[in-house]
Amino acid sequence: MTQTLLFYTFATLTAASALGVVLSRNIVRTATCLLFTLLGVAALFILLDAEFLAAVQLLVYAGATLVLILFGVMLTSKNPFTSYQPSRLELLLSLTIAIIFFTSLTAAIHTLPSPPAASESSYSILFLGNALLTDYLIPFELSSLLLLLTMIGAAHLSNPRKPTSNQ
Amino acid sequence: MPLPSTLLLLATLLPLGSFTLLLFTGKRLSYPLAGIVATAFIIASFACTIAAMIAWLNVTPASVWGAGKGPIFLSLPWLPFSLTPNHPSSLTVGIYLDSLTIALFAMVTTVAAAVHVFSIGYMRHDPRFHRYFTYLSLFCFSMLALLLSSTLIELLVFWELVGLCSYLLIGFWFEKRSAANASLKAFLTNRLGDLGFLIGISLLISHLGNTSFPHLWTSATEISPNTLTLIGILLFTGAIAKSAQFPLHTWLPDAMEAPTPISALIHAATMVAAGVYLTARLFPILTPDAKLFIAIIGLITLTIGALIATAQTDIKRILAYSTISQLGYMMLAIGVGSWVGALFHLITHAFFKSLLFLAAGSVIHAAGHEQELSHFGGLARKIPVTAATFAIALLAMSGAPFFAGYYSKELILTHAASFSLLSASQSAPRWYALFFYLPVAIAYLTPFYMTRCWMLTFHGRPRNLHLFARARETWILYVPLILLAVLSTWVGAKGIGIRELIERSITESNAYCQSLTSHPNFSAFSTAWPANLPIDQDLTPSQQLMEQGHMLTQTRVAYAWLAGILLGILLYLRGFLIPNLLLKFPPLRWLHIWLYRAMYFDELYHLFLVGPVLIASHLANFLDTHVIDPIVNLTATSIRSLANLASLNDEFVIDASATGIAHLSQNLGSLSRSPQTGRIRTYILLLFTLLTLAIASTILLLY
Amino acid sequence: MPLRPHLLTLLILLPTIGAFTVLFTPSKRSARWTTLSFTLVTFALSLLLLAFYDFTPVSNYAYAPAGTIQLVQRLNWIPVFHIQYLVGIDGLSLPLILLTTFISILVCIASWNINHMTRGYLCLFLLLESGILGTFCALDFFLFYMFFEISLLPMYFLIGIWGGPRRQYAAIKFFLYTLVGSILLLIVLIGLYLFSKTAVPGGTFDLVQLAHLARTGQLQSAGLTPAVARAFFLCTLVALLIKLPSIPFHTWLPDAHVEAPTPMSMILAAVLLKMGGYGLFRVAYPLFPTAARQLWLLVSIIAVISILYGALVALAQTDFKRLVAYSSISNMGFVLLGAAMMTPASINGSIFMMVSHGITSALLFFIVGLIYDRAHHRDLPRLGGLASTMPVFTAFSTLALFATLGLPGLSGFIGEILVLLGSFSASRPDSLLHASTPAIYSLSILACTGLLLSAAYCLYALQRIFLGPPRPELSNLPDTTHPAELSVLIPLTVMTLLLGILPSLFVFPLTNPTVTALLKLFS
Amino acid sequence: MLQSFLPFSSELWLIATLLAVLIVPFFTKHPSISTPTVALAGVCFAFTSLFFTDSSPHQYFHNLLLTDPVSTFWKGTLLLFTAAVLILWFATHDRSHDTSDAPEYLTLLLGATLGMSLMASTNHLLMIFLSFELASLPSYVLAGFRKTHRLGAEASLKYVLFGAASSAVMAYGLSLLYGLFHSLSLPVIAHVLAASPSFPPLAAIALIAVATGLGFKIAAAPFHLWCPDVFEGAPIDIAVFLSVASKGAALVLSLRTALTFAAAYNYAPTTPLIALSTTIAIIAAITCTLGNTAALAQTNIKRLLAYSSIAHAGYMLCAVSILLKTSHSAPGFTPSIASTESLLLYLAVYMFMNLGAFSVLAIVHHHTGRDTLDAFQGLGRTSPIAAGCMFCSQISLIGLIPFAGFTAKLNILFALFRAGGWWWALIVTISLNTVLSAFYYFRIVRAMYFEPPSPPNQPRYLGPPLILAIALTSSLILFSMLLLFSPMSRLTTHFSQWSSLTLPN
Amino acid sequence: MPITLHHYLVLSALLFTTGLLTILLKRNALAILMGIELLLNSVTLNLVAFNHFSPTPTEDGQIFALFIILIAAAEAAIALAIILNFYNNFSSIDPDRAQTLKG
Repeated sequence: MTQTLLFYTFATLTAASALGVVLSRNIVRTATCLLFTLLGVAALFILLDAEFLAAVQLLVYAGATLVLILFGVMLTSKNPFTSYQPSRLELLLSLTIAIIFFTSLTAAIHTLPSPPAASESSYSILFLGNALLTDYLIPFELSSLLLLLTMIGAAHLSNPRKPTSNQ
Repeated sequence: MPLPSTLLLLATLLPLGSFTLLLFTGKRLSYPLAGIVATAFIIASFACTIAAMIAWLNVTPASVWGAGKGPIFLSLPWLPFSLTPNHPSSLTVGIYLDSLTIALFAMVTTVAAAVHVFSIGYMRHDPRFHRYFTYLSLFCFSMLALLLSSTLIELLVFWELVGLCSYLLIGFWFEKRSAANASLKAFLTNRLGDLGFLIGISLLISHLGNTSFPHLWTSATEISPNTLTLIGILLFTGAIAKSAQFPLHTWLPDAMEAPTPISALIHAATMVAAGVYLTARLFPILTPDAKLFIAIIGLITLTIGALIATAQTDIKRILAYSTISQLGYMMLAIGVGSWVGALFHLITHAFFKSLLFLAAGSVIHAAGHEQELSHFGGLARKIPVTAATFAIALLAMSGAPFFAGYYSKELILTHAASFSLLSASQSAPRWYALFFYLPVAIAYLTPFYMTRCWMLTFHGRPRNLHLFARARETWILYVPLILLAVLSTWVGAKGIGIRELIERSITESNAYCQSLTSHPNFSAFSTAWPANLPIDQDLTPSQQLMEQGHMLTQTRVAYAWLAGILLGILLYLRGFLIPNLLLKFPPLRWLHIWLYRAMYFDELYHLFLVGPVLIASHLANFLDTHVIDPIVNLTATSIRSLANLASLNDEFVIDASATGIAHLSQNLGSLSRSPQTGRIRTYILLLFTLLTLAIASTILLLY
Repeated sequence: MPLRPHLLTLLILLPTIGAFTVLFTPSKRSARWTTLSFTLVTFALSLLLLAFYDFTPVSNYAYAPAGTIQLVQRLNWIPVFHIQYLVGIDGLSLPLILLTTFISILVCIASWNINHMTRGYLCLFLLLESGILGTFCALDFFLFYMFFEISLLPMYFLIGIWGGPRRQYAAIKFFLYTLVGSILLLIVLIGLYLFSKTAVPGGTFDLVQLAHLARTGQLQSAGLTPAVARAFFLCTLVALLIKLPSIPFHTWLPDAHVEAPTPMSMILAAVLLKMGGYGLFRVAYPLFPTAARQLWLLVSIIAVISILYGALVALAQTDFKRLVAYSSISNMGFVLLGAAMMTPASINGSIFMMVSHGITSALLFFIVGLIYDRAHHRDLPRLGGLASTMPVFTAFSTLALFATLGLPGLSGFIGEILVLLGSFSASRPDSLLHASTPAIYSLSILACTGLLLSAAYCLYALQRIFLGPPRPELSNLPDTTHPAELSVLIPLTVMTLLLGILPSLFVFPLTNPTVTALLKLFS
Repeated sequence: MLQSFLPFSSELWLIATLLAVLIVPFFTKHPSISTPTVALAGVCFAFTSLFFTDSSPHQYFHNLLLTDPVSTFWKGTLLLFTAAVLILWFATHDRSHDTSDAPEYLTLLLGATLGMSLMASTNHLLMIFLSFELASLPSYVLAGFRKTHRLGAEASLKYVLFGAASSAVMAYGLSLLYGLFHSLSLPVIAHVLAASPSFPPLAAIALIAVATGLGFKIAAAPFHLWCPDVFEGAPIDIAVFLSVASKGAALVLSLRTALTFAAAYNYAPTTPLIALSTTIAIIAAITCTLGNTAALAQTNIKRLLAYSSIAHAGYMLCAVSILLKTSHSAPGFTPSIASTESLLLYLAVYMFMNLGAFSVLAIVHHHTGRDTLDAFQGLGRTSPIAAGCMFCSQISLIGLIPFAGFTAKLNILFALFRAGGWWWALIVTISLNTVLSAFYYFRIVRAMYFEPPSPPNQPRYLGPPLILAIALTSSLILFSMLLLFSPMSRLTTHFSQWSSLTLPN
Repeated sequence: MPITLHHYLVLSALLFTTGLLTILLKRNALAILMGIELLLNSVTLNLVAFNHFSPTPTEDGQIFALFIILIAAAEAAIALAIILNFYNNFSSIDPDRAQTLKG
């Protein structure tokens, strides 16, 4: 019961703030709403017995990615509170797409046979860590490479002082 | 190779040699050398012909060929050809030589020699003198080869070659637009006829495989009579064009643009008679229906030719129409079964008509290339030899006794008479009588218009004094006239035994025609007997009927020549005075205009044949440049517009949905240049739209 | 190394070698002479072929000694697909090879006054000759296709760079049309190969073998059902009709001709078009004889329409070159008709027609070029009276035009008459087409009408250009007495006459056994 | 464990090179020369190592990675191509006043190469996504590598936004696949799906989502929109890199995915398989038609080649669509072999065609500073060798005999023919498109040969010798491919053996 | 009513949809980036939920989710750098300003 209640609470939080992301016209507000969405998802992860992921979600997403984006907002916008108004037709079209998308997705989800509620899994961080360093060593290492590349790439692009001259 | 054939082959090839010689050296041979060379060659050719004739007539009894014995028939494969995969054979060329060939060779070489001599005088001031003789030699070769041909294909080759020469010579003075046009017309008209000829040959070959005359005669029975009728008519189409028969006669008067000696040789004596020759050669395989057709065509032709001739004022055109009319007589003769008559008339006509033309040429030469009768008058005083020879020819043509035309025309009319008697006795339709009475009527008309021509040219007061003053004649012009004048009399018809020669030809080829005459379907082949009438008996007119016909002819036409000439003299005694009075009378005037304009045949052709073809041609051209090409190019165009669409779709289609259909409809054109292009958001919008659509449709499908 | 087995390869390669040699010549002059000598040697080689050729082969569509196809050289090229380098000649290809090498010499002479990028021009021209010779020699379908395509590119450039004002349009039009054709051919090629795979282990591209597979029904049992065969036949037909060209795929031709430089017009009309006609007898008919027999009516209707339509359009032209181009369409209609009727005479006639048209059209286009060189235009209404100033030229032109209209004694007549005789005899009960007599007769008669129309446009042109009063602005044009001009005009004229008078001297002894062999194959 | 690394020595070489490139500049005086040399050497070593590795079908690292001849072939092609791109970059790269860009550029390029090579050797969902991103992320940066270049910035923005969105969609699809089948291994998923009596709608959605991601990478029809913009904005060497490497990797991956499902269904004409195959075929048809038609109107050659690359991706997708065997198929026809060999051959040939075309473009750009059609005017006279190479590439791109493009297209047509049935429609489409494409390729040819140089008295030029060498080599290879048809064909047939089509052990 | 997989999936679908809407409706590159983060969040939610309700004892889903988070972060970093670069060139982060490349 608590589970249910918690689920609905966090689900509502997530959904509402996600809608906030869409609806808010101000980029900073959008970012704030996104933060709440991320927090809600993290909470849901806990409900799904994925505490480690929840932590990662909080640390990486809320802590790093979002802050990064906010920095981006600060760097790029002279007036961070400028808002854009989508045109009416654009709005209509997007909404139609969204509704159709959501409807068909839910319809599809409902054809899925509902699996029995999972028993308490024997899940632990240890298990996850083990998997990462054994079975999933390769992706793990590759991701480090990916991050390296990301770093180099981002550094190259955002270093304004370095002259570029290729052609 | 038997001697006569060798000699005739030599006679044929001599002009070819002359042609080759003149072709390459003609330019260097100044006047009159080119003419003399050509003349020498043709005279040599004439000599060969005479030698061949002698050899032909004096054969040993043991010989299989010779006069009255059999033809010389040689053939060589020319084109390997097979009708079906399993029957390889080949188209052959060769020589078919019988008495008829000899007779015609003699005629052609004689007239040609006369014309050559005449031409040296006539063409002396022409800058292309050598070219004239080059063409002339080529013509002589083609004409002689045509006569020597043993197969229809070979005949067709030379048939077209003489057409080519005719084309070249009609357009000899090509600087004159009218000459150029006339040559075009002549060639095309002949080509039209040749089309039928070609189709006929093709049909024959597709049935028989070989078109040599003996083969045709022996195996024509393999073809069904109806097809054979069709083939006969188709083959005759060639003759219609070449011999200027109705309805393809209109080229001949225009062909008078050619130098006059050419008219004498080609358009009076030889080439135009080739049609008659062809029809005569085909005679055995012509079905009665085909002959009926031929007879009717001949009948029409002889009538309209004579009628139109009465109203013409150009001396050469009068002669041209008279030629048409005379050729009509020959065709009629073939139609009614007077094989000998037709060929006999062919030869006599060749003599007197070439004489007429040469005399006219002499007149024209004397008159400084003036041909209109209205400029002549009284020329008999200045060019008496010409006037006299013209008169002889006139008499010959009118059928005055002791002149050449008398014998041949009488023969034709006798046959026509006996045919109409026969048809009357066999209860054929009434109009069959026309086969006799119309030629008879025209026999009255012929002397009239010829006399008209003579009177207006040679008699009376000169109407153009300037012209009259300069007129004169030279020996080189009148020597050939005299020669031909001699031949236009009794000498030409009886003296050299032409008729006998022709009659022998029948016996020579009879061996081949056995199957035709004995075949049940093909009996009664000798006259134009319609197939739908019952055949009671042998339809070859009996001796008795022939005599009746002879009597009839004697009574009806014996003095026709006199009547016609007298009428002509009376009417034209005072030049144009009396006729002009008569023409005040409207029906006569209308008739005169109608005939003067040659019954409007040219106009009709323009309306119904030339016009439509030209229209079709321009239509096709329009179609090609404005329809077919665009349709094919449409692919390119549509691809290009597709390209615009496709390259636009990035911004166009999506923007339209994004920024509104209204915007789209307002300025569709400027949309492509719209600033809102290349937008990444529209790309993503499209991405999600398609994704959504795909998912939604899949869900709908799977439910 | 014995020459004989490599003769054909040498023949095909020689112009290519020449093409590369020309690129390294020091001057334009030497380039020209090099080209000329290469074309001459190629011609000599082709004459050598004639010497090696057995004129009385066994009339079977098979390799010598069992059949007509001789001097065969066979090498494995792409063993994966059983594609061979397979060349050989028979009576079908040899006349066209001779024609090609002969015309090439004259084209080379006619190109003497090309001064713009001469080396490139001559190089491309020699490559083109190689391509054409390859097409005529190839007996492997793939090889045939390859040469068929390869010959496109040089022509594209030759028209596009050295052509008239609208050369780019004409070049791309030419290219795209023929490209469409070759793609259709490619589809057939692949399809047939795959069907042959069922019949023969590994499949085959060997045209002769394929023809025999088609004949024995092995292809049909391999899945080439009559419907598919018909579709394939139509694809092939369209590919070849584009090349031929025939209504309604002809519109590239007038443009290509009008824009192409004179020598290229010559080779285009004289030889390139023949690849289409050759393809009919080498590919379309032997591989799909049944389909061809079923579709004879369609083919012959196209042919007859081509004859009449081409002639009618030619009649309405005012540009002399366009007129000649349309006359080509009309003439090639006879080739198609001959093929459609499938009788010995008609097919012999078709081949003869190709050779003859090759000669007369080259002559005509050269004449057009001479007029253009002198008068600087080809507009019929603005020409006239040339006969009085240029008698020698007039003589040649008259002969060429009369050959085109099919005057007996000149080469055009033989082809036409044979095709017509053949098509009439197709109505015989023992012919291959079991078709109704009226249909055959009416088609043949309509085709005959084309002769009248061809006479009309030829004489019309003759009259417009040469007859009539001489025009003052054209009065001082020099006559064609230059040796270079005569050296093109005279050989062509002599050939026209020779073929017309003695048709059995050159072509028939070659073609007849082959045609017999082909017909054995069809029946 | 270590043994398992051996088959991936080429990847290891790439990683090592990547790291070396970062370090080398600190030790040399002329980093602008030494780093590219090191990179080139590394790529060459990687390429060479392929010859010593076992390419027989095997799965490694708990089925995360696999080797099979197809992946080996692809890696070989890719590495060769990367080497060429490196040379191209090196030759056009202005080394005079900028030295410090090289390591970044090379690292990113090698990283993307690594991603692309891994894309071909996995059938594990996680690895698919990871390698996908490993290939994508550096490419985003590379597209806008010239920072001050407005077009580059625009291109990379478009690329990253579109790419991120599509990869997110793909990730969603992958998550659904995992959820539905409780496995990350593609063959397992395929077999469970094939064994299940019904087809769950979510699976369809998942597949569509995955297809979106792949479609983005291939730049297949509805997802191609980014492609021309990015190619036009990106440097030439990156444009050519993306046009072949990125598309090729995605195509190989698509083929692997599609064939895995087809194998699970035993290539039988069942409804899901028919639907899959038809969808791919339709996308292929639309892609090539769209690419070709859009290319017709282009005057910028880079953009034109971008559209042409879309069209060629369409041709290759035609090969991918051969997934099943019907009653119309030729006897002895194996769909997997047929589609694979035709795809591989086309890829290899396409690489050379694009290298030729782009390198000539680079020469022209280097000389004139433009990459529009008018820069090519009169090239036949100003730079005959470059023009000749361009001509070879163009004719080959059209697919005309005697060039390799014909061979490649012929192979696809062969495969389609053998498949029979409604693949006829694709044959017709390809044929029509070939004609269509001739229109615009010939515009270049026409500009080069039929038109005078645009400043009339342009001096003759050769271009940087290295690029010319690439162009010449490509042209020569293209030209000789018809002669090498047999070995090439044998090679591709040899490399057309799949591993992942069977269940993992 | 117990919370089943469906609840999570629907929530995830909702998240995806909002992310989609964000991408579509914002004319700001950064907001679009946020939308993409939303999409990826829905993916991780999906994966974790599937993993939770999975009958098999493995933790593949969570691992996958972990990598997704990681990749999302990397992608965000790259995207931000690119957006900054764009901003440096165009003085705006409105993606609609990027219209030089078209046609």
